[in-house]
Amino acid sequence: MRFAVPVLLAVAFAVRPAPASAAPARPAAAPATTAAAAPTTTAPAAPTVNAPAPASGLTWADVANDAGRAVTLTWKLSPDDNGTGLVSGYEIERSLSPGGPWQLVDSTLFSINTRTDQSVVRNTDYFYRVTTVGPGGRTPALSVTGPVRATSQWINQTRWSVLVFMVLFFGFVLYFMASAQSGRKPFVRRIAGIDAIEEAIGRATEMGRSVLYIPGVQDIDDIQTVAGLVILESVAKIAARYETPITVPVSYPIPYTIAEEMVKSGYLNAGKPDRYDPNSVRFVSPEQFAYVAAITGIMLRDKPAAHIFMGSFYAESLMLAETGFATGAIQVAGTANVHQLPFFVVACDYTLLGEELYAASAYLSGEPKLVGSLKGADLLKVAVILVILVGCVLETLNLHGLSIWMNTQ
Amino acid sequence: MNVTHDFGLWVAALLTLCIFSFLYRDNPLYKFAEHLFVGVSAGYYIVLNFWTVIVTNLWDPLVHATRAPHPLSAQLGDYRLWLLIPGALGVLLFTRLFGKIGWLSRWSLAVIIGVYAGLKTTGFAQSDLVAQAQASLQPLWNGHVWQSVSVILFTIGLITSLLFFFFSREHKGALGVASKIGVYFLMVSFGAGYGYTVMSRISLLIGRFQFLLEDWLGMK
Amino acid sequence: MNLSSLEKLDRRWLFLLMGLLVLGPLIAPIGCPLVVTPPVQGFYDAIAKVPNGSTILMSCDYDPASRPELVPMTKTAIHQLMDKDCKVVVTVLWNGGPGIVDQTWRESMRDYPNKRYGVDWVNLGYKAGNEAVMVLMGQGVANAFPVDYTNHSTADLVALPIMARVRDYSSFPLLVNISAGYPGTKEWVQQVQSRFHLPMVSGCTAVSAPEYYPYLQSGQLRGLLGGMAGAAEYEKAYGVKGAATKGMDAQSLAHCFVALCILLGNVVQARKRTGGEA
Amino acid sequence: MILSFFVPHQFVSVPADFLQQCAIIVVAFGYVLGGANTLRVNFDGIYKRQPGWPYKIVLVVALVGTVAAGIAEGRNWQDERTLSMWIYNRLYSPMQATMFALLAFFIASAAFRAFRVRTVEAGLLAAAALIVMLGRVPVGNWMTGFLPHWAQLGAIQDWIMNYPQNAAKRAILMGAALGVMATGLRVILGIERSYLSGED
Repeated sequence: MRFAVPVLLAVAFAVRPAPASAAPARPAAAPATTAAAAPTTTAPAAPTVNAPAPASGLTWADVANDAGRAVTLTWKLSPDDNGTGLVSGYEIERSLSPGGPWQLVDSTLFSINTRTDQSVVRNTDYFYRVTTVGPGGRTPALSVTGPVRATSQWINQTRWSVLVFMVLFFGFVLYFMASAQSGRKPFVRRIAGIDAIEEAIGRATEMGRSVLYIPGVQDIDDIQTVAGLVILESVAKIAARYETPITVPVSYPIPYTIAEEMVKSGYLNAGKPDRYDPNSVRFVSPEQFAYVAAITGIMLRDKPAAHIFMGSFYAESLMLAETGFATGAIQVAGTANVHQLPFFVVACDYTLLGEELYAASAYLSGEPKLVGSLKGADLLKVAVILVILVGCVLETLNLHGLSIWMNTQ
Repeated sequence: MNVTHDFGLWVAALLTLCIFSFLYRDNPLYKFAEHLFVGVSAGYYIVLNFWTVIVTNLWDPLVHATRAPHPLSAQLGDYRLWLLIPGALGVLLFTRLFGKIGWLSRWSLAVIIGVYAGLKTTGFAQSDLVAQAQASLQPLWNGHVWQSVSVILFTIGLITSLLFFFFSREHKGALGVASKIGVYFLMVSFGAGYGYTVMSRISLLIGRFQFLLEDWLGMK
Repeated sequence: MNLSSLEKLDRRWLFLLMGLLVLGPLIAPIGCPLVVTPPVQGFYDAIAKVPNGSTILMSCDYDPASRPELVPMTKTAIHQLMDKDCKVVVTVLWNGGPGIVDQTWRESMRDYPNKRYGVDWVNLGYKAGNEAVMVLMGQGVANAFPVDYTNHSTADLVALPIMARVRDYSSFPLLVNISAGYPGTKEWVQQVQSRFHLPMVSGCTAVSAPEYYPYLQSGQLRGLLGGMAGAAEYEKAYGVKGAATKGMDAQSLAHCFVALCILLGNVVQARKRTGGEA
Repeated sequence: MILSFFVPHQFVSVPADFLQQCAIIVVAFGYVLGGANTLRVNFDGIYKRQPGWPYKIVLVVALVGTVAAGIAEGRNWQDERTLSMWIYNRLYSPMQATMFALLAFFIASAAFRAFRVRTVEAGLLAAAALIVMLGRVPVGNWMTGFLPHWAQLGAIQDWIMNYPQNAAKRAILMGAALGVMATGLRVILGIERSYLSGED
């Protein structure tokens, strides 16, 4: 199944201009003096306190970059809202016609003059009014604002920079993949950690012991797990070639199903499908520490000679690596979780750092197309470095345009 | 000392000790706790997914949809009968249990992987690439000598560390020097990361000991 | 000392030492040197400066997961307030919190047999709604919390006479917030401190402390306790050796021990190298 | 999914959200497969009397018991007094917390063994670990209390975390983001040669 990314990208450019967002509000009709007299009818509860003067100047703006789900309302505070306690807050009411009926949608405390109504239906005309509430009573604004309408936008304006970087990246990668396919094999430097994987499996074979492969403790929604599973296929292939048993305990069910397929296909690719053991891949438990308990159990009881950790790891990294070290096995780890790298670096023989984990499958397979994608990533790295250098210089010169353009939401 | 009479606390405390016994060596007590833990936690996740996803996100909305006036009119967060599609994909997963038609489950897997690959690609491009690069655009000179030196050092560290991850060129010459400096920064970072974590790990141990001493043995 | 035996040291000796170093201070505190830092002194002083007998609002926004860090500082704060004869109104904005908060209070109040629930303190329990609750309390504390944790009506001044002293935020000269995250200190500062200018102090977990330093600098927080270290310094300022001091002793010893492990490992290494060359 | 990131319009955002819902639901179905595998592997072991088979009975009983209790107790299985919550509070969480606490011990043994200064890199590693670790407890500041403020361990610790540590961390994050994008692209285009792309 292929997903048609180029088509998706093409659609992304079919941009319509966003509608002009802020419409001018109607001018507030009354000065405060006339208003103060009006609402005495509403609340005679506290005879010594007058009802507050009304708020005025209610304006609205469609919330940008959404699918038409919200409207932001702003008003001018009541002149009585000056900390004397005459105003306790405001109520925002909404209606489908300028004459009501009015429905309360939100309220605020005093001294606040803005609210976002997130309960609107897209492309519907509304009318709003704001009512000032105080101990002396309630005073509706003398005017109604509307029609107010929330609309969808076709492009998120704040994400242009991300789009540019993505298009650049996809362009680089596709270019290098095409050029690799036409026969120019791109160069890749040696990555010691990845070479160590084969070495570790070789040693397990010499010792007549098994290989333990851990594809991380996260579910499939973490791309590190995907990377770990892709590497598993190559590892299973090497293990099959050496006829060394491999054990793969997996934490989550979907990665478990995929891991099973990967190991099977690895054995198939090595030409030894009959040697595949259906019990080699096991589902354990999504609970991180139960999973660790089970793995340390396997390490101590089955004594595999090679431990390969590839994927997303959290606090358990040190526990796995230290227990593994005590059994004397060769350990190769790879993760992109920055906080766990120190523990792997300290306790394992080889560690793949961050991006190296993602590069491993391309490196192991040696397939030109995959290697081409590494080269594409390298080129984007150069671009990012240039942007950082230029950006720092611009910032030093007090020019903030680039930084603002890259500020996304 | 005022040892608790609560049966549950005793169970919890004894299991705690069973797991601590692993520090001495692998032993039957630890093995018991380990297998119990795996069984209980796997069971807990199955129940959790049953009630919070299958029932809440699939069954209830479907029952609701059959009573709704327009069973196929979907809107955000309310997909009505369209939810039969993921239901069917979920059931397709079970074909794996029956050898021959097992390939059908790959459709379901393809949907999952496709969705998350797409989601994460853009998510990371924004939060970890563009946003991080944006945060690195700092004025290299702001009038304070020490702060400016720090920022310049930061920028050098960032760029050289990035160059360490350069795959398509041999690390020789200028690139070799830069990536070597990058490695130094990475090492300082790893050491600092290690030291930084010590505190929270010790706190956890203190928490466990406090549980044993106070809740179980009743020492205040 | 024979270093070659250190070279082959069974790591279980390290485990044992580590365990003892953490366990020891928890049973018998040794009192490692502590310096009371300005944010902690600020916390202590803010409470000390409140007139004796005033009514204080204390929001305990955490659940059992943060117990080692936040319960000790809660206890010390309770003691400092009760020594000053203050009346305290307790609220909880975390779902899992009321149980542990109530337990903490009842344990601490055993030291004050003359103080009575409903007269000297009240636990209003948990209320869902995060910032909305804070805003609602501005219109009246009893509005936001119609009943207390023990299901007494907050309007019933016979059962809860303390509520006669409480109207809204203007009834309190100080807000004490103990927070483990959201909702917590940040929200109290934004929704309440900055709007009602209610003086405020905060105790929080070590992880979230850096996020609140700006509020300290701007004066919006009069004081800040960060994690177990903050709680231990507060205990020192108050003059007791409580759970946090013990915990901090254990913490310090363990850190020194890990540092020693690194140094020892290097001594072994250096000796091996010179020994090999000789 | 990629499109939906840039285009907030409902024609895109609603199907994208729907696909995400689909993925969540299908993943939940996967738990049945996982449970089935656990039962099969363990029954196999018990039947063949593999070493440690009695423990496998513990595992199976714990698994089946937890699921049975959780399903039987219905929608309110997470109420305060259910058997499920007892299992969670008295079995699950103490064991989880204790496993987590074991890390404190491993942190010491790894420190003894692994921070040996053989190269410049290893020296930087060990020095940074020492400074940050001691700078975070009061003892560290007490030991260097005679120095001016900027030279105290706490201040140096802050500086290391904010500058060199942060720089390298950011570089790893950015590199990893590129790795994610590359892997995502390879999977989506179906060139990650294997089964993942749905080709045999």
